[in-house]
Amino acid sequence: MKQDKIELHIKIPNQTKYLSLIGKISEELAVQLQNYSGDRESLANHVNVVLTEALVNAIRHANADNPEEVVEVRIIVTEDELVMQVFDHGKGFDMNGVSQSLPNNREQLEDHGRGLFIMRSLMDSVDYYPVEGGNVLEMRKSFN
Amino acid sequence: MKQDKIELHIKIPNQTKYLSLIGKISEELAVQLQNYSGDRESLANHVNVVLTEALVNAIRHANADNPEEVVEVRIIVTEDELVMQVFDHGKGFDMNGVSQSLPNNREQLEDHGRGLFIMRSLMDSVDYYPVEGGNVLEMRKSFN
Amino acid sequence: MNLKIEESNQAVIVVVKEERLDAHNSETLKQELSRLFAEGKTKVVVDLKDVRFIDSSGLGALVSGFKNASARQSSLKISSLQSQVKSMFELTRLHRVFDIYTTIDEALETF
Amino acid sequence: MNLKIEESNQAVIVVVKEERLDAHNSETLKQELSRLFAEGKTKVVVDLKDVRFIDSSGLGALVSGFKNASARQSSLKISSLQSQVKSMFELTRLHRVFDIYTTIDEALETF
Ligand SMILES: Nc1ncnc2c1ncn2[C@@H]1O[C@H](COP(=O)(O)OP(=O)(O)O)[C@@H](O)[C@H]1O
Ligand SMILES: Nc1ncnc2c1ncn2[C@@H]1O[C@H](COP(=O)(O)OP(=O)(O)O)[C@@H](O)[C@H]1O
Repeated sequence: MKQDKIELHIKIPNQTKYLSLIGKISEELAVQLQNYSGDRESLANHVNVVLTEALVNAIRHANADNPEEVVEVRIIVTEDELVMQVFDHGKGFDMNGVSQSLPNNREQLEDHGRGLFIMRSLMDSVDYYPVEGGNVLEMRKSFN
Repeated sequence: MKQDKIELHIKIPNQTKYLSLIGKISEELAVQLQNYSGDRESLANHVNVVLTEALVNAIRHANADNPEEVVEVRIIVTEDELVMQVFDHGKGFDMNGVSQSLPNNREQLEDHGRGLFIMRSLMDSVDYYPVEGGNVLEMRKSFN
Repeated sequence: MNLKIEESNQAVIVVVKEERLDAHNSETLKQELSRLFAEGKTKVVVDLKDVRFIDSSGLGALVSGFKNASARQSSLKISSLQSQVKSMFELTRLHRVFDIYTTIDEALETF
Repeated sequence: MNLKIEESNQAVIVVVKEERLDAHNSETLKQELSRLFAEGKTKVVVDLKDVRFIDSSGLGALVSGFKNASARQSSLKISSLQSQVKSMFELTRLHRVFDIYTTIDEALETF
Protein backbone atom coordinates (compact mmCIF):
# COMPACT_ATOMS: atom_id res chain seq x y z
CA MET A 1 0.00 0.00 0.00
CA LYS A 2 1.12 3.53 -0.76
CA GLN A 3 1.91 5.64 2.30
CA ASP A 4 -0.52 8.40 3.22
CA LYS A 5 1.18 11.71 2.65
CA ILE A 6 0.15 15.34 2.91
CA GLU A 7 2.05 18.00 0.98
CA LEU A 8 1.39 21.67 1.54
CA HIS A 9 3.08 24.47 -0.35
CA ILE A 10 2.35 28.11 0.30
CA LYS A 11 3.74 31.34 -1.10
CA ILE A 12 3.22 34.59 0.76
CA PRO A 13 4.46 38.15 0.35
CA ASN A 14 7.69 38.87 2.32
CA GLN A 15 5.79 40.52 5.18
CA THR A 16 5.52 39.68 8.86
CA LYS A 17 1.74 40.20 8.83
CA TYR A 18 1.44 36.73 7.27
CA LEU A 19 3.27 34.98 10.14
CA SER A 20 0.09 34.18 12.03
CA LEU A 21 -1.58 32.68 8.95
CA ILE A 22 1.27 30.23 8.41
CA GLY A 23 1.44 29.57 12.14
CA LYS A 24 -2.25 28.70 12.30
CA ILE A 25 -2.19 26.54 9.18
CA SER A 26 0.76 24.60 10.58
CA GLU A 27 -1.07 24.12 13.89
CA GLU A 28 -4.11 22.73 12.05
CA LEU A 29 -1.82 20.25 10.32
CA ALA A 30 -0.07 19.27 13.53
CA VAL A 31 -3.20 18.59 15.57
CA GLN A 32 -4.25 16.12 12.86
CA LEU A 33 -1.06 14.05 13.06
CA GLN A 34 -2.50 10.79 14.25
CA ASN A 35 0.84 8.99 14.12
CA TYR A 36 2.54 11.32 16.57
CA SER A 37 2.96 9.58 19.89
CA GLY A 38 3.59 12.68 22.02
CA ASP A 39 1.39 15.59 23.05
CA ARG A 40 -0.17 16.97 19.84
CA GLU A 41 -1.05 20.34 21.38
CA SER A 42 2.61 20.97 22.26
CA LEU A 43 3.75 19.76 18.87
CA ALA A 44 1.31 22.20 17.25
CA ASN A 45 2.78 25.05 19.29
CA HIS A 46 6.34 23.98 18.49
CA VAL A 47 5.64 23.78 14.78
CA ASN A 48 4.06 27.23 14.91
CA VAL A 49 7.10 28.63 16.78
CA VAL A 50 9.82 27.14 14.58
CA LEU A 51 8.07 28.10 11.35
CA THR A 52 7.64 31.63 12.68
CA GLU A 53 11.37 31.80 13.54
CA ALA A 54 12.42 30.46 10.14
CA LEU A 55 10.03 32.79 8.28
CA VAL A 56 11.17 35.87 10.18
CA ASN A 57 14.80 35.08 9.31
CA ALA A 58 13.87 34.65 5.64
CA ILE A 59 11.82 37.87 5.63
CA ARG A 60 14.30 40.06 7.52
CA HIS A 61 17.80 38.64 7.04
CA ALA A 62 17.62 36.96 3.63
CA ASN A 63 15.00 39.03 1.82
CA ALA A 64 15.98 42.28 3.59
CA ASP A 65 12.38 43.19 4.47
CA ASN A 66 11.54 43.81 0.80
CA PRO A 67 7.72 43.60 0.77
CA GLU A 68 7.65 42.67 -2.92
CA GLU A 69 9.73 39.53 -2.39
CA VAL A 70 8.00 36.19 -1.91
CA VAL A 71 8.63 33.56 0.77
CA GLU A 72 7.80 29.94 0.16
CA VAL A 73 7.00 27.31 2.75
CA ARG A 74 6.63 23.60 2.12
CA ILE A 75 5.32 21.16 4.72
CA ILE A 76 5.38 17.43 4.10
CA VAL A 77 3.75 14.95 6.45
CA THR A 78 4.40 11.24 5.98
CA GLU A 79 3.49 8.39 8.28
CA ASP A 80 6.68 8.80 10.28
CA GLU A 81 7.84 12.37 10.04
CA LEU A 82 7.10 16.02 9.51
CA VAL A 83 9.40 18.03 7.21
CA MET A 84 9.20 21.81 6.95
CA GLN A 85 11.11 23.89 4.44
CA VAL A 86 11.37 27.66 4.21
CA PHE A 87 12.85 29.09 1.00
CA ASP A 88 14.57 32.46 0.82
CA HIS A 89 16.07 34.39 -2.10
CA GLY A 90 19.04 35.78 -0.18
CA LYS A 91 22.81 35.23 -0.35
CA GLY A 92 22.71 32.58 2.33
CA PHE A 93 24.73 32.37 5.56
CA ASP A 94 26.87 29.87 7.38
CA MET A 95 24.52 28.30 9.90
CA ASN A 96 27.32 26.37 11.58
CA GLY A 97 29.01 29.68 12.30
CA VAL A 98 26.04 30.72 14.46
CA SER A 99 26.62 30.00 18.15
CA GLN A 100 24.70 27.06 19.59
CA SER A 101 24.38 28.77 22.97
CA LEU A 102 21.98 31.33 24.37
CA PRO A 103 22.86 35.05 24.47
CA ASN A 104 21.93 35.25 28.15
CA ASN A 105 25.20 36.23 29.88
CA ARG A 106 24.84 38.71 32.68
CA GLU A 107 27.27 41.10 30.96
CA GLN A 108 25.69 40.78 27.56
CA LEU A 109 22.04 39.84 27.68
CA GLU A 110 21.02 40.25 24.03
CA ASP A 111 17.52 41.01 22.75
CA HIS A 112 18.02 38.82 19.67
CA GLY A 113 19.86 35.67 18.62
CA ARG A 114 17.50 33.02 20.03
CA GLY A 115 15.82 31.92 16.78
CA LEU A 116 18.18 29.14 15.69
CA PHE A 117 18.56 27.94 19.28
CA ILE A 118 14.77 27.52 19.47
CA MET A 119 14.57 25.71 16.11
CA ARG A 120 17.43 23.38 17.02
CA SER A 121 15.93 22.66 20.45
CA LEU A 122 12.41 21.86 19.28
CA MET A 123 13.15 19.92 16.10
CA ASP A 124 15.16 16.74 15.48
CA SER A 125 17.28 18.41 12.82
CA VAL A 126 17.78 21.83 11.23
CA ASP A 127 19.69 22.25 7.96
CA TYR A 128 20.33 25.17 5.66
CA TYR A 129 21.52 24.69 2.10
CA PRO A 130 21.53 26.43 -1.28
CA VAL A 131 18.95 25.56 -3.94
CA GLU A 132 18.28 27.18 -7.31
CA GLY A 133 17.49 30.85 -6.82
CA GLY A 134 18.20 30.91 -3.10
CA ASN A 135 18.41 28.74 -0.02
CA VAL A 136 16.25 26.49 2.05
CA LEU A 137 16.06 26.05 5.80
CA GLU A 138 14.85 22.51 6.47
CA MET A 139 13.52 21.19 9.77
CA ARG A 140 12.54 17.63 10.55
CA LYS A 141 10.61 16.02 13.38
CA SER A 142 10.12 12.28 13.62
CA PHE A 143 6.91 10.85 15.11
CA ASN A 144 8.54 8.10 17.16
CA MET B 1 3.98 47.97 -7.08
CA LYS B 2 3.46 44.25 -7.38
CA GLN B 3 0.14 42.99 -6.04
CA ASP B 4 0.14 41.05 -2.79
CA LYS B 5 -0.78 37.45 -3.53
CA ILE B 6 -1.07 34.27 -1.51
CA GLU B 7 -0.85 30.91 -3.23
CA LEU B 8 -1.60 27.71 -1.39
CA HIS B 9 -1.30 24.25 -2.88
CA ILE B 10 -2.10 21.12 -0.93
CA LYS B 11 -2.16 17.44 -1.83
CA ILE B 12 -4.01 14.98 0.39
CA PRO B 13 -4.87 11.29 0.16
CA ASN B 14 -8.28 10.65 -1.47
CA GLN B 15 -10.02 10.21 1.90
CA THR B 16 -12.85 12.10 3.55
CA LYS B 17 -11.00 12.22 6.88
CA TYR B 18 -8.95 15.11 5.44
CA LEU B 19 -12.01 17.27 4.70
CA SER B 20 -11.87 19.09 8.01
CA LEU B 21 -8.17 19.91 7.61
CA ILE B 22 -8.75 21.61 4.24
CA GLY B 23 -11.88 23.26 5.60
CA LYS B 24 -10.01 24.74 8.55
CA ILE B 25 -7.04 25.88 6.47
CA SER B 26 -9.40 27.63 4.05
CA GLU B 27 -11.19 29.32 6.96
CA GLU B 28 -7.86 30.62 8.30
CA LEU B 29 -7.15 32.08 4.88
CA ALA B 30 -10.59 33.62 4.58
CA VAL B 31 -10.62 35.38 7.95
CA GLN B 32 -7.38 37.11 6.90
CA LEU B 33 -8.83 38.59 3.71
CA GLN B 34 -8.57 42.26 4.54
CA ASN B 35 -9.87 43.36 1.15
CA TYR B 36 -13.19 41.56 1.50
CA SER B 37 -15.90 44.08 2.16
CA GLY B 38 -18.55 41.65 3.44
CA ASP B 39 -18.76 39.56 6.60
CA ARG B 40 -15.51 37.61 6.85
CA GLU B 41 -16.90 35.01 9.26
CA SER B 42 -19.61 34.06 6.75
CA LEU B 43 -17.12 34.05 3.90
CA ALA B 44 -14.92 31.69 5.92
CA ASN B 45 -17.85 29.34 6.41
CA HIS B 46 -18.82 29.53 2.73
CA VAL B 47 -15.29 28.78 1.60
CA ASN B 48 -15.16 25.82 3.98
CA VAL B 49 -18.51 24.53 2.64
CA VAL B 50 -17.79 24.87 -1.08
CA LEU B 51 -14.34 23.32 -0.78
CA THR B 52 -15.82 20.44 1.19
CA GLU B 53 -18.47 19.90 -1.53
CA ALA B 54 -15.91 20.03 -4.34
CA LEU B 55 -13.52 17.71 -2.49
CA VAL B 56 -16.21 15.14 -1.72
CA ASN B 57 -17.18 15.05 -5.41
CA ALA B 58 -13.54 14.55 -6.40
CA ILE B 59 -13.01 11.85 -3.74
CA ARG B 60 -16.23 9.92 -4.37
CA HIS B 61 -17.38 10.52 -7.95
CA ALA B 62 -14.12 11.17 -9.82
CA ASN B 63 -11.60 9.14 -7.84
CA ALA B 64 -14.15 6.42 -6.94
CA ASP B 65 -13.22 6.42 -3.24
CA ASN B 66 -9.81 4.91 -4.02
CA PRO B 67 -7.80 5.73 -0.85
CA GLU B 68 -4.48 5.59 -2.72
CA GLU B 69 -5.46 8.34 -5.14
CA VAL B 70 -4.44 11.91 -4.42
CA VAL B 71 -6.58 15.05 -4.48
CA GLU B 72 -5.06 18.45 -5.08
CA VAL B 73 -6.40 21.79 -3.99
CA ARG B 74 -5.07 25.17 -5.01
CA ILE B 75 -6.19 28.44 -3.43
CA ILE B 76 -5.08 31.78 -4.81
CA VAL B 77 -5.83 35.06 -3.09
CA THR B 78 -5.15 38.31 -4.90
CA GLU B 79 -6.16 41.81 -3.89
CA ASP B 80 -9.52 41.47 -5.56
CA GLU B 81 -10.50 37.83 -5.65
CA LEU B 82 -10.29 34.35 -4.23
CA VAL B 83 -9.84 31.43 -6.64
CA MET B 84 -10.16 27.81 -5.51
CA GLN B 85 -9.33 24.82 -7.69
CA VAL B 86 -9.90 21.15 -6.92
CA PHE B 87 -8.18 18.64 -9.22
CA ASP B 88 -9.46 15.13 -9.79
CA HIS B 89 -8.08 12.21 -11.82
CA GLY B 90 -11.44 10.96 -13.08
CA LYS B 91 -13.11 10.79 -16.48
CA GLY B 92 -14.89 14.09 -15.94
CA PHE B 93 -18.59 14.87 -16.26
CA ASP B 94 -20.81 17.40 -17.96
CA MET B 95 -21.49 19.99 -15.28
CA ASN B 96 -24.03 21.81 -17.44
CA GLY B 97 -26.04 18.61 -17.59
CA VAL B 98 -26.53 18.75 -13.81
CA SER B 99 -29.82 20.37 -12.83
CA GLN B 100 -29.56 23.86 -11.39
CA SER B 101 -32.54 23.27 -9.11
CA LEU B 102 -32.94 21.66 -5.72
CA PRO B 103 -34.07 18.02 -5.36
CA ASN B 104 -36.75 19.05 -2.84
CA ASN B 105 -40.03 18.06 -4.53
CA ARG B 106 -42.63 16.57 -2.25
CA GLU B 107 -42.81 13.44 -4.43
CA GLN B 108 -39.08 13.03 -4.72
CA LEU B 109 -37.17 14.58 -1.86
CA GLU B 110 -33.63 13.31 -2.51
CA ASP B 111 -30.90 12.79 0.06
CA HIS B 112 -28.18 13.92 -2.37
CA GLY B 113 -27.70 16.27 -5.31
CA ARG B 114 -27.28 19.57 -3.43
CA GLY B 115 -23.50 19.97 -3.79
CA LEU B 116 -23.30 21.89 -7.06
CA PHE B 117 -26.33 23.96 -6.10
CA ILE B 118 -24.49 25.07 -2.94
CA MET B 119 -21.26 25.84 -4.81
CA ARG B 120 -23.11 27.83 -7.47
CA SER B 121 -25.12 29.74 -4.86
CA LEU B 122 -22.21 30.74 -2.63
CA MET B 123 -19.56 31.54 -5.26
CA ASP B 124 -19.54 34.03 -8.13
CA SER B 125 -18.63 31.35 -10.67
CA VAL B 126 -18.11 27.58 -10.82
CA ASP B 127 -16.39 25.94 -13.82
CA TYR B 128 -15.25 22.41 -14.56
CA TYR B 129 -12.77 21.65 -17.33
CA PRO B 130 -10.21 19.04 -18.36
CA VAL B 131 -6.51 19.52 -17.62
CA GLU B 132 -3.59 17.15 -18.11
CA GLY B 133 -4.19 13.97 -16.16
CA GLY B 134 -7.71 14.87 -15.06
CA ASN B 135 -10.07 17.75 -14.48
CA VAL B 136 -10.36 20.83 -12.36
CA LEU B 137 -13.36 22.35 -10.64
CA GLU B 138 -12.73 26.08 -10.31
CA MET B 139 -14.62 28.48 -8.08
CA ARG B 140 -14.21 32.23 -7.90
CA LYS B 141 -15.34 34.88 -5.45
CA SER B 142 -14.68 38.55 -5.99
CA PHE B 143 -14.07 40.86 -3.01
CA ASN B 144 -16.18 43.76 -4.24
CA MET C 1 -18.93 9.61 14.81
CA ASN C 2 -19.93 10.62 18.29
CA LEU C 3 -23.70 10.31 18.90
CA LYS C 4 -25.40 10.47 22.28
CA ILE C 5 -28.74 8.65 22.25
CA GLU C 6 -31.29 9.22 25.00
CA GLU C 7 -34.86 8.04 25.52
CA SER C 8 -37.39 10.44 27.02
CA ASN C 9 -40.94 9.09 27.43
CA GLN C 10 -41.93 7.92 23.97
CA ALA C 11 -39.26 9.93 22.17
CA VAL C 12 -35.64 9.29 21.23
CA ILE C 13 -33.13 12.14 21.28
CA VAL C 14 -30.05 11.83 19.08
CA VAL C 15 -27.42 14.41 20.05
CA VAL C 16 -24.71 14.86 17.43
CA LYS C 17 -21.53 15.40 19.46
CA GLU C 18 -19.41 16.63 16.55
CA GLU C 19 -18.26 20.03 15.37
CA ARG C 20 -18.65 18.97 11.73
CA LEU C 21 -21.46 16.93 10.20
CA ASP C 22 -20.04 16.18 6.77
CA ALA C 23 -19.42 13.46 4.18
CA HIS C 24 -16.86 11.89 6.50
CA ASN C 25 -19.25 11.07 9.34
CA SER C 26 -22.84 11.58 8.13
CA GLU C 27 -23.28 7.97 6.98
CA THR C 28 -23.25 6.88 10.63
CA LEU C 29 -26.06 9.28 11.49
CA LYS C 30 -28.05 8.11 8.48
CA GLN C 31 -27.73 4.48 9.52
CA GLU C 32 -28.52 5.21 13.14
CA LEU C 33 -31.74 7.00 12.15
CA SER C 34 -32.65 4.19 9.81
CA ARG C 35 -32.09 1.66 12.62
CA LEU C 36 -34.25 3.63 15.08
CA PHE C 37 -37.24 3.85 12.70
CA ALA C 38 -36.81 0.19 11.71
CA GLU C 39 -36.98 -0.70 15.44
CA GLY C 40 -40.36 1.04 15.55
CA LYS C 41 -39.47 4.34 17.17
CA THR C 42 -42.02 6.95 16.09
CA LYS C 43 -40.66 10.17 17.64
CA VAL C 44 -37.06 11.19 17.04
CA VAL C 45 -35.32 14.51 17.70
CA VAL C 46 -31.87 15.17 16.22
CA ASP C 47 -30.08 17.84 18.22
CA LEU C 48 -27.35 19.80 16.43
CA LYS C 49 -26.24 22.10 19.28
CA ASP C 50 -22.56 21.11 18.93
CA VAL C 51 -22.50 21.24 15.14
CA ARG C 52 -20.81 24.33 13.76
CA PHE C 53 -20.47 23.06 10.17
CA ILE C 54 -22.77 21.05 7.92
CA ASP C 55 -22.36 20.10 4.24
CA SER C 56 -24.78 18.62 1.70
CA SER C 57 -24.01 15.10 2.91
CA GLY C 58 -24.90 16.05 6.47
CA LEU C 59 -28.15 17.57 5.24
CA GLY C 60 -28.64 14.43 3.14
CA ALA C 61 -28.42 12.17 6.20
CA LEU C 62 -31.19 14.20 7.82
CA VAL C 63 -33.32 14.10 4.64
CA SER C 64 -32.86 10.35 4.56
CA GLY C 65 -34.09 10.13 8.17
CA PHE C 66 -37.03 12.38 7.34
CA LYS C 67 -38.05 10.15 4.41
CA ASN C 68 -37.70 7.09 6.58
CA ALA C 69 -39.93 8.64 9.23
CA SER C 70 -42.58 9.76 6.71
CA ALA C 71 -42.73 6.30 5.16
CA ARG C 72 -43.57 4.83 8.60
CA GLN C 73 -46.01 7.45 9.94
CA SER C 74 -43.27 8.51 12.35
CA SER C 75 -41.69 11.90 12.80
CA LEU C 76 -38.23 13.41 12.86
CA LYS C 77 -37.65 16.85 14.37
CA ILE C 78 -34.51 18.92 14.53
CA SER C 79 -33.27 21.21 17.31
CA SER C 80 -30.58 23.75 18.24
CA LEU C 81 -29.18 25.06 14.97
CA GLN C 82 -26.10 27.27 15.16
CA SER C 83 -26.26 30.25 12.80
CA GLN C 84 -24.03 28.84 10.04
CA VAL C 85 -25.91 25.55 10.08
CA LYS C 86 -29.21 27.40 9.96
CA SER C 87 -28.10 29.29 6.86
CA MET C 88 -27.31 26.00 5.11
CA PHE C 89 -30.87 24.80 5.80
CA GLU C 90 -32.17 28.09 4.41
CA LEU C 91 -29.91 28.05 1.36
CA THR C 92 -31.13 24.57 0.42
CA ARG C 93 -34.74 25.42 1.40
CA LEU C 94 -34.76 22.48 3.81
CA HIS C 95 -36.00 24.74 6.62
CA ARG C 96 -39.39 24.38 4.88
CA VAL C 97 -39.16 20.61 4.93
CA PHE C 98 -38.07 19.99 8.51
CA ASP C 99 -39.71 20.93 11.78
CA ILE C 100 -36.94 22.90 13.46
CA TYR C 101 -36.96 23.97 17.15
CA THR C 102 -34.72 26.14 19.30
CA THR C 103 -34.21 23.55 22.03
CA ILE C 104 -34.68 19.81 22.55
CA ASP C 105 -37.48 20.52 25.06
CA GLU C 106 -39.42 22.64 22.59
CA ALA C 107 -39.16 19.86 20.04
CA LEU C 108 -40.33 17.26 22.58
CA GLU C 109 -43.38 19.32 23.58
CA THR C 110 -44.74 19.25 20.04
CA PHE C 111 -44.96 15.47 19.66
CA MET D 1 -0.52 46.22 18.37
CA ASN D 2 -3.12 46.43 21.09
CA LEU D 3 -1.66 47.52 24.47
CA LYS D 4 -3.69 48.61 27.49
CA ILE D 5 -1.67 50.87 29.77
CA GLU D 6 -2.79 51.55 33.36
CA GLU D 7 -1.22 53.40 36.25
CA SER D 8 -1.56 51.98 39.77
CA ASN D 9 0.11 54.00 42.55
CA GLN D 10 3.72 54.29 41.48
CA ALA D 11 3.56 51.41 38.99
CA VAL D 12 2.61 51.13 35.32
CA ILE D 13 0.82 48.04 34.04
CA VAL D 14 1.17 47.19 30.36
CA VAL D 15 -1.41 44.61 29.31
CA VAL D 16 -0.65 42.99 25.95
CA LYS D 17 -4.07 42.51 24.32
CA GLU D 18 -2.89 40.18 21.57
CA GLU D 19 -3.04 36.44 21.03
CA ARG D 20 0.40 36.48 19.41
CA LEU D 21 3.47 38.45 20.52
CA ASP D 22 5.77 37.94 17.56
CA ALA D 23 8.08 39.66 15.09
CA HIS D 24 5.08 41.37 13.53
CA ASN D 25 4.03 43.35 16.60
CA SER D 26 6.79 43.13 19.24
CA GLU D 27 8.59 46.27 18.04
CA THR D 28 5.66 48.35 19.35
CA LEU D 29 5.96 46.79 22.81
CA LYS D 30 9.73 47.36 22.79
CA GLN D 31 9.27 51.04 21.95
CA GLU D 32 6.50 51.52 24.49
CA LEU D 33 8.68 50.07 27.25
CA SER D 34 11.58 52.22 26.16
CA ARG D 35 9.33 55.31 26.24
CA LEU D 36 8.03 54.50 29.75
CA PHE D 37 11.51 54.12 31.25
CA ALA D 38 12.75 57.24 29.40
CA GLU D 39 9.83 59.14 30.98
CA GLY D 40 11.16 58.11 34.37
CA LYS D 41 8.79 55.29 35.31
CA THR D 42 10.58 52.94 37.70
CA LYS D 43 8.06 50.12 38.18
CA VAL D 44 6.56 48.39 35.16
CA VAL D 45 4.57 45.16 34.94
CA VAL D 46 3.97 43.54 31.55
CA ASP D 47 0.92 41.28 31.70
CA LEU D 48 0.72 38.47 29.14
CA LYS D 49 -2.62 36.92 30.15
CA ASP D 50 -4.04 37.15 26.60
CA VAL D 51 -0.88 35.94 24.86
CA ARG D 52 -1.09 32.36 23.68
CA PHE D 53 1.97 32.47 21.42
CA ILE D 54 5.39 34.11 21.77
CA ASP D 55 8.44 33.90 19.50
CA SER D 56 12.07 34.98 19.98
CA SER D 57 11.24 38.52 18.86
CA GLY D 58 8.51 38.77 21.50
CA LEU D 59 10.96 37.53 24.12
CA GLY D 60 13.50 39.99 22.69
CA ALA D 61 11.18 42.96 23.23
CA LEU D 62 10.88 41.97 26.91
CA VAL D 63 14.66 41.50 27.23
CA SER D 64 15.12 44.95 25.73
CA GLY D 65 12.73 46.38 28.33
CA PHE D 66 14.56 44.51 31.08
CA LYS D 67 17.93 45.95 29.99
CA ASN D 68 16.41 49.40 29.80
CA ALA D 69 15.05 49.06 33.32
CA SER D 70 18.34 47.72 34.74
CA ALA D 71 20.31 50.58 33.19
CA ARG D 72 18.08 53.08 35.03
CA GLN D 73 17.74 51.37 38.43
CA SER D 74 14.14 50.62 37.51
CA SER D 75 12.40 47.30 37.36
CA LEU D 76 10.33 45.29 34.89
CA LYS D 77 8.19 42.40 36.07
CA ILE D 78 6.11 39.96 34.07
CA SER D 79 2.76 38.39 34.95
CA SER D 80 0.19 35.81 33.82
CA LEU D 81 2.03 33.40 31.52
CA GLN D 82 -0.07 30.85 29.63
CA SER D 83 1.51 27.40 29.53
CA GLN D 84 2.94 27.57 26.01
CA VAL D 85 4.40 31.01 26.68
CA LYS D 86 5.88 29.77 29.94
CA SER D 87 7.62 26.92 28.14
CA MET D 88 9.25 29.38 25.75
CA PHE D 89 10.67 31.31 28.73
CA GLU D 90 11.95 28.03 30.13
CA LEU D 91 13.40 26.81 26.83
CA THR D 92 15.38 30.03 26.45
CA ARG D 93 16.25 30.11 30.20
CA LEU D 94 14.72 33.57 30.45
CA HIS D 95 12.61 32.44 33.41
CA ARG D 96 15.84 32.85 35.38
CA VAL D 97 16.33 36.40 34.14
CA PHE D 98 12.84 37.82 34.65
CA ASP D 99 10.75 38.14 37.80
CA ILE D 100 7.60 36.29 36.79
CA TYR D 101 4.32 36.35 38.77
CA THR D 102 1.01 34.54 38.49
CA THR D 103 -1.13 37.67 38.55
CA ILE D 104 -0.72 41.42 38.12
CA ASP D 105 -1.52 41.93 41.81
CA GLU D 106 1.21 39.56 42.95
CA ALA D 107 3.69 41.41 40.77
CA LEU D 108 2.55 44.78 42.19
CA GLU D 109 2.93 43.62 45.78
CA THR D 110 6.63 42.92 45.32
CA PHE D 111 7.67 46.42 44.26
N1 LIG E 1 17.83 33.03 6.15
C1 LIG E 1 18.90 33.73 6.59
N2 LIG E 1 19.65 34.45 5.72
C2 LIG E 1 20.72 35.15 6.15
N3 LIG E 1 21.14 35.20 7.42
C3 LIG E 1 20.44 34.51 8.33
C4 LIG E 1 19.30 33.74 7.99
N4 LIG E 1 18.82 33.15 9.10
C5 LIG E 1 19.64 33.54 10.10
N5 LIG E 1 20.61 34.34 9.66
C6 LIG E 1 21.72 34.93 10.47
O1 LIG E 1 21.86 34.17 11.66
C7 LIG E 1 21.75 35.01 12.82
C8 LIG E 1 21.08 34.24 13.97
O2 LIG E 1 19.73 33.99 13.67
P1 LIG E 1 18.72 33.73 14.86
O3 LIG E 1 19.30 32.73 15.79
O4 LIG E 1 17.41 33.38 14.24
O5 LIG E 1 18.64 35.07 15.66
P2 LIG E 1 18.14 36.55 15.20
O6 LIG E 1 17.44 36.41 13.91
O7 LIG E 1 17.27 36.98 16.34
O8 LIG E 1 19.40 37.37 15.12
C9 LIG E 1 20.96 36.20 12.35
O9 LIG E 1 21.22 37.35 13.14
C10 LIG E 1 21.44 36.36 10.92
O10 LIG E 1 22.65 37.06 10.87
N1 LIG F 1 -15.70 15.58 -9.97
C1 LIG F 1 -16.73 14.87 -10.50
N2 LIG F 1 -16.49 13.81 -11.32
C2 LIG F 1 -17.50 13.11 -11.85
N3 LIG F 1 -18.81 13.35 -11.60
C3 LIG F 1 -19.13 14.38 -10.79
C4 LIG F 1 -18.11 15.18 -10.20
N4 LIG F 1 -18.71 16.14 -9.45
C5 LIG F 1 -20.04 15.93 -9.59
N5 LIG F 1 -20.31 14.87 -10.38
C6 LIG F 1 -21.64 14.36 -10.78
O1 LIG F 1 -22.60 15.41 -10.58
C7 LIG F 1 -23.66 14.96 -9.73
C8 LIG F 1 -24.19 16.10 -8.87
O2 LIG F 1 -23.22 16.49 -7.94
P1 LIG F 1 -23.65 17.25 -6.60
O3 LIG F 1 -24.57 18.35 -6.96
O4 LIG F 1 -22.41 17.62 -5.87
O5 LIG F 1 -24.51 16.19 -5.78
P2 LIG F 1 -24.13 14.78 -5.15
O6 LIG F 1 -22.64 14.66 -5.18
O7 LIG F 1 -24.71 14.84 -3.79
O8 LIG F 1 -24.82 13.77 -6.01
C9 LIG F 1 -23.07 13.82 -8.94
O9 LIG F 1 -24.04 12.92 -8.49
C10 LIG F 1 -22.11 13.20 -9.94
O10 LIG F 1 -22.82 12.32 -10.79
